[in-house]
Amino acid sequence: MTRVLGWLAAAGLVIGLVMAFVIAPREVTQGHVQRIMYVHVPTAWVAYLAFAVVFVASIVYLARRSATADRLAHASAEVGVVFTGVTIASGSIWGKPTWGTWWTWDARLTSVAILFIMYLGYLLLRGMIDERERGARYAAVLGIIAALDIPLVHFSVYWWRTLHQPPSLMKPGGASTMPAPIVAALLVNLAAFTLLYAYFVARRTRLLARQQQALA
Amino acid sequence: MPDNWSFVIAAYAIAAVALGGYWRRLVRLERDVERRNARPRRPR
Amino acid sequence: MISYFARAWIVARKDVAVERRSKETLNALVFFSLLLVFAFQFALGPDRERLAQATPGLLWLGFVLASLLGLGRTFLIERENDCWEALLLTPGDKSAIYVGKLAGNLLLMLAVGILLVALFTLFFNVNVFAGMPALALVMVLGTLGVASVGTLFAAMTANVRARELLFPVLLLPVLVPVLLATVKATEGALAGEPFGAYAHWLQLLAAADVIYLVAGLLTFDFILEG
Amino acid sequence: MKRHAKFLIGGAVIAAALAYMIYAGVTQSVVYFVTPSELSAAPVTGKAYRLGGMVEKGSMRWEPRSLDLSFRLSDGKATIPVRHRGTPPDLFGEGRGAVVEGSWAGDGYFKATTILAKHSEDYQAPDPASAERHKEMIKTLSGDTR
Repeated sequence: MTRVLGWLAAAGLVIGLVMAFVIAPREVTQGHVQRIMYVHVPTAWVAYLAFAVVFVASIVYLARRSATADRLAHASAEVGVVFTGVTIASGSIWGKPTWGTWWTWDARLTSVAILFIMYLGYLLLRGMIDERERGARYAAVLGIIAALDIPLVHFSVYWWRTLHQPPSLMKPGGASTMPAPIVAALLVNLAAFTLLYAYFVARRTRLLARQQQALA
Repeated sequence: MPDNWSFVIAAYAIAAVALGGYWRRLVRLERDVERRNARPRRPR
Repeated sequence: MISYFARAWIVARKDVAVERRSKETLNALVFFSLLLVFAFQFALGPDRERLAQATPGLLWLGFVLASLLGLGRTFLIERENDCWEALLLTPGDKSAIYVGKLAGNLLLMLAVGILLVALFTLFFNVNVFAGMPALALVMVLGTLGVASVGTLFAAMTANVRARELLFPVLLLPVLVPVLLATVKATEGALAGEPFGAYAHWLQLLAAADVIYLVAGLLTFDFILEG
Repeated sequence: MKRHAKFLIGGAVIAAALAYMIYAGVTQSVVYFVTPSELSAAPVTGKAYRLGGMVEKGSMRWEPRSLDLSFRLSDGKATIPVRHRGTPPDLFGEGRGAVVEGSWAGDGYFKATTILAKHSEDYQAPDPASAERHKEMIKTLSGDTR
C-alpha cells in the first residue's frame, strides 16, 4: 500500500516536472523565474494540509485515545515542518529576483515563519517527554492551540496590504484568468506533492509504530 | 527581462535536497529499528 | 456551578496568599522590570525621538519578558511544595483550577504591567495620561491574552525536561498576534489618535482572548490527567 | 453527555470568534505600505515610510554611472517623486507596481533606501499585456483585493 503510494508520488513528480518545464509557457513579466511557483505553491498547500491533519488527529486522540491518531499527528507535524521549510526557502529564492529581496517582514511571510517555529516547538515538546501517553496528550493540546493560529495565517493576505500576491487559484469571486497550461501544471504539481505528503506520512506513521514496539 | 535560470535551478535543487533528505532519513531510521527488533531473536 | 467557582476562588485565594506572604515572584519581577528599563535605555541611547517611537514596542516586549518569568512559575510552586499529586487527584472538572490559577496570574501580571507603565512614564517621559482609558483597556485585554495561554503552557511544561527553555519557545510564537495587537493599539493610544483609528486592533485582541481562554478551559483537563 | 455539551459549546464559541475575526473585524489593519495619496495628504519630514504605487510611464530616469534613479509613484490620484541610489530589481519598470522604503525628504521628494517590485497573482503566457491587467494591478496595490 505504502509502496504503491510511493511510486504514484514519484510518477506524479516526474509528470509535474515535465509540466512545469516543458508544457507551461514562459511567463511574460517574470520570465522563467515564475516556474518556481510549481514547487512553491504545492509545498505551501501541503504544509497547510499537514497542520490541518495534526489538528484533526489531535482532537481524535483526545476524544478516543487512539494511538494511531497520535502517531498520525506526530508524523504529519514532522512532514509539515519539512514542507514549510521548503516553502520558505523556495519563496525566498523566488522573492530575490522578482521583489528584489530575500526576505521582507510582510504579513504572509511573517506568519508562515511563525507557523514554522510553532510546529518546530511542537516537535521539540514531543522530544522532551519520555512517557508516551503523557507526551501524546500534551502534544495534542499544543497541536490544537497551534492550529487555531492557521486561519490567521491564511486570511492575513486579504486583511493586510502586502507585497505577497493573493492566491492565484482560489480567488474569491470569479474564476482564475490564468492560461490553461499554467493552471494545469500547477494542479498536477499540487496533486503530486499531496501524494508525496501521503507517502511520507504513511511511512513515518509505520516507522513510529515500529519504534514504539521496539521500545515496549 | 532576464530569465534567472540559476534561481529556478536553486529553488528546485533545494526542494529536492530537503525532500530527498527526509526520505533517506526515513529509510535509515527504518533500517535501524528493523535491526533492533531483529536482535533479541537471534541466539548468541 | 457554584461549587465550580468556589473551587476556582480557593485556588486563586491560596496563590494570592502565598504570594502576599513570601512576595517571591513579585519582588523578583519588580527588580527585573527596573533592569529592563535600564537595558532599554542603554540599548537605544539618549535619542528622545527614537525612544518615543519605540516605546509601545519596548513596553510590551518588557511585559512579555516579565510574563515568561512570572507565568513560568505558576505550577512550579505546586511541585516544590509537593502539591502536584493533590492537584491531579482533585475531583470534578479540573478547569476550575485553571480559572483559579489564571485569576492569580492576571492579578500578578496586571501589577507588573502597571509598574512597567509607571517606570516608562518616569524614565522615558512618556505621556500616558492622554490615552489613559484606552491604554487601560489594552492593558487588561493584553494581560488576559498573555496570561490565558501562559497559564495553560505553564501547566504543560511544568513536568517536562528543559522546561525553562521550552516554555518561552512554545509561548512566544503563539503570543505574536496578541503582541502585535497590543503594540499597535498602544501606539495609537499614546499618539492620541481617535479611538476608531485603532479599534480594530482591540477587536482582534478580544477575539484572540476569547479563543485562547476557551481553548484553555477545554484542554486544561487533559494536561492535569493522571 | 455533559462533557460532550461542554466541548460543543466551547468549539462553537471558538468558531464564532474566528469567524468574527475573519469577516467583521480586521479589514484594513496592518498597513504594509502607504499610498501616494495617503502620503501627500500628511507627509511628515524624516519619518520612515513604505510607499507603494505604480511607476508612472515616462517618469523613470536612470544613470548607470552614478546609479542615480528617479521616478514617480502614482495611485491614480496622487503622484510622489522618488529618488534612489542603487540598482533596482529586475521586475522593476514603468507601468509596474513597486514598494519603496525610505523617508519623506521634505524638499518635495521621497528618498528611497530600498526598492521592492510587486507583481500580480495573474501569471500570463506570452501575450500583449492588456489594460485590464493594469487595472487589476492597481487594485491589488490599493489593497482592495477582496
